Amino acid sequence: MSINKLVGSFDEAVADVFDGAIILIGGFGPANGSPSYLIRALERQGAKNLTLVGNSPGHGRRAPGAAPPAIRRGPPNYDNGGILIQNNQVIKAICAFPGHSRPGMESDFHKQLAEGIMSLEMVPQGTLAERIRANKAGIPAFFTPTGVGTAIGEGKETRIIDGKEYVLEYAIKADFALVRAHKADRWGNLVYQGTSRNFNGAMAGAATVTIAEVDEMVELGDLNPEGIATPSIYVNRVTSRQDSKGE
Amino acid sequence: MSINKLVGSFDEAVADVFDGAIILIGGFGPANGSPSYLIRALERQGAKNLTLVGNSPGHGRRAPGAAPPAIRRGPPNYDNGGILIQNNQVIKAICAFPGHSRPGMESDFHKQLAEGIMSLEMVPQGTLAERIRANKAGIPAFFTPTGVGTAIGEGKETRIIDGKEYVLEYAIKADFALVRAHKADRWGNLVYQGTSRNFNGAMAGAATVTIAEVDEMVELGDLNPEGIATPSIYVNRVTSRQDSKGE
Amino acid sequence: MAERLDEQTMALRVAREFEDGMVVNLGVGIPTLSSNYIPEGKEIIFQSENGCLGYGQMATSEEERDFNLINAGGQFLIKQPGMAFFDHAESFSMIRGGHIDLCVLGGLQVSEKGDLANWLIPGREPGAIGGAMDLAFGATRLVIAMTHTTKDNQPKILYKCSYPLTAPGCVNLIVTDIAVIEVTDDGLLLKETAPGWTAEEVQALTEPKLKIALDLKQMSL
Amino acid sequence: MAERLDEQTMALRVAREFEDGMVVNLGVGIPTLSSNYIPEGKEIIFQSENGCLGYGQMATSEEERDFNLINAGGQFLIKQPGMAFFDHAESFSMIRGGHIDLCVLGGLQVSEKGDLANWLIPGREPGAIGGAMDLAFGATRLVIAMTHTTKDNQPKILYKCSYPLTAPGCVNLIVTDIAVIEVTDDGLLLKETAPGWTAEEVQALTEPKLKIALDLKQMSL
Repeated sequence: MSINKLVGSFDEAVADVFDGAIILIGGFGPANGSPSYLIRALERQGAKNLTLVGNSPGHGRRAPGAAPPAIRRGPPNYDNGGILIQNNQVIKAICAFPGHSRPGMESDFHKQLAEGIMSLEMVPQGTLAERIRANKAGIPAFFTPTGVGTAIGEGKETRIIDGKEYVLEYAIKADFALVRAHKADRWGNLVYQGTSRNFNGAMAGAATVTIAEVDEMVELGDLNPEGIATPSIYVNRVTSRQDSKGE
Repeated sequence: MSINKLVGSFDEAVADVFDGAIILIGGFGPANGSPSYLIRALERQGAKNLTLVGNSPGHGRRAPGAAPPAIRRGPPNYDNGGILIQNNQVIKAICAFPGHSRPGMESDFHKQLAEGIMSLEMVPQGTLAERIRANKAGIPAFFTPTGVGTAIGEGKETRIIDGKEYVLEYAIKADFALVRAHKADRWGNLVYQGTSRNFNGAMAGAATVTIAEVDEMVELGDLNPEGIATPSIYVNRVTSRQDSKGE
Repeated sequence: MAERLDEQTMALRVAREFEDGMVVNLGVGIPTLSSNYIPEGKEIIFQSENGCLGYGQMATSEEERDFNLINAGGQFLIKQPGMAFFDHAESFSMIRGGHIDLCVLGGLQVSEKGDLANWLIPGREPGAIGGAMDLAFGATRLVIAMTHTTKDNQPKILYKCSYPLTAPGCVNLIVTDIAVIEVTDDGLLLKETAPGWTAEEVQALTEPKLKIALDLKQMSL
Repeated sequence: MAERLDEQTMALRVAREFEDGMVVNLGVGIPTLSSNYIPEGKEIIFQSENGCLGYGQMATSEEERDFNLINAGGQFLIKQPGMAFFDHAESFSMIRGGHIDLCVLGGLQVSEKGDLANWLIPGREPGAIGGAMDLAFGATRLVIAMTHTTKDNQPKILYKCSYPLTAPGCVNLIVTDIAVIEVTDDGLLLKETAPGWTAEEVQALTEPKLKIALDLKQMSL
């Protein structure tokens, strides 16, 4: 048998996500870095009590009837983790950017936060990226300067090393990572496009199961071995907008 | 003025290395990943009491008259940090692989170690790579499983996190990094070739001053922005075997 | 009192801080505008925390917009020679590791010790800490670009920040719509005033006592 | 007593541990040889700690040798589809982070609890710890391939290692030139003997008491 990590459908790819899972979701703002098809599959799948980890929990879909923004704000077929919040699947967000309500786009996240349905762990973006990377790299905890003397550092262990104060931060032990890439081969090597790499590149390999959503599959050997951003070892399943079923 | 990190000569590139400096030197075994020209320039420059950090302190040059090995063991123009030891410039090695004496190739490192001229800090290869990366990334210390319950962990702070024991390891605060890459542009973006990336890619940016030695300079924009292994921000000076003087 | 500077003019003044060859990270708002005013003959390498180094021009038309090419402020970038892309972990290695020469952020409050508050107004929805905290801790030099006062004319430069801190003692320079103030070990030093503004007028809108630079200048714009 | 297996035959037995799709890291010596015996129809992704994933064939002539393509054992590799290159920090993220499914290392001593000693013989020049310690701590499954005894026929499988440890309790399986032994929570379990060897003969060259597997087999080679 030859290795082939391509999964036939988006639904199949997320079928084993369990209630209470901690899920890394890549992306940054409305850029083309959100694993939208996988997120929608997870919405259909319906797992509950999820913890979402990412730059932002996401605004989800616009309220019915709300006018689209004056400027097209996202790429085609775009969705983010906010639709899982709107579907009442999420109990916690670990993020750097909770976002705000804005006209025609009330934040369900903030609503559920106010109602006590959800909780928020706010993490500086760099600490978030490093806590994700730490889990990938087998580092359970590390010291960082970020947060010392602020609300973020409160209640955390601190230590002075070489005359400077640091806080101790822990790896995020995630169960699943949903990442968006540009191309993959059957081993799971990934390349990205521009700034759509963002958290996706940091999250691939940082969970027990990493599931990638790509634009297209290429033959093994087509990706330049010097320029593979995510080596295959970090990827468990690949879904393709061209080759996997689901929508 | 436009940015141009290319330095006119190898000697100029290492001119400010000071006595007592801690120097990262890239490479792994006899592969084409040793910044040989920079090492020889540092030999000419003569700074003393250096600490060398790298996978191996290096065997240096064969004794005069010793037969070359049956199989050609290194690429053309190859040298390693061992020549600095042979030149009595080094007082300490921080490494994973001290190497051994072998016929026709007595290890000056082991000789100076036995004589008490040099000291050795043995570090597991992964811990070494991570301690180097930590300094690049502004992480002063981190926990790792490697070394618990062994001589490497002895005397180090340990802690149980989620039921597993870890040792605390510290970033290596290096003054200079000498790295070998394949191509550079004038900003200092670097690409490598195959497994010659090794410690070079981890060390670039991990010292106060990073000096790269490359095969050739290319025009800004010639390197694929998706495949730049070392972004320019990590590189202070570039030397080129084609464009810099020195040998 | 004279008019206050508009955002573009503040951005222009901020850009005077750019030195040739610097790596610069710009926060959302006025800081971002300053990339339009790079001093003649200087080459600046802009870093964006979402994984880009070496951007410059922005897309100017809908057609040029590429959803794979944005900066952290959501602006659409254009490919340019020397660019490199990387992931968030690498990006914040750059930031936390002290590789950013200059960072310009917006501010809600700055204290006389250079403490910065710029992410959370108590009583509002939880704010966005984003990358600002790592930048404030990690950048070699931090410039804050903000209006000198709140909308109801209350000082934003205070003895002590009342809002939660982004980072203590991190600010090196404050560029406002009426003044340029350096944070020194001896307190705040007024270095420049906007055209038409006196040191006394700036002081009146600033809570801590300002020292006046011997070479106090009018901002040259 | 029957003959002991030679290195190639041990390597062949080691390769039986490879399962389809596994990521495998091979130490220097016998482990490395096992890459020549990948079971028919299985695809294995080999990782080398000096920054390569997905190698396979080795260079067979001087002309094929590329000094930019070696593995950690110093063997010259050949480019093959699916390969990826990366730096040492990334490589040991893979290793420390538990992404290596199977690692095969040589051994000087193994204890009945699965402690491994393979880097330092007291009294000699300081040994080379290399990447073995991270691999021993990080690999999901660790197989040790070694001769069953020292050159003067003393056991290398001991109650307790007398040499400095590489890692405690890390070994899952020991493949020697006379036997295959699994490390279990209840001690060492003899699973296979080399052709012509009895369980008693293997026990005589092993310090701790071996449990005998109910389905004890002769190694099929």
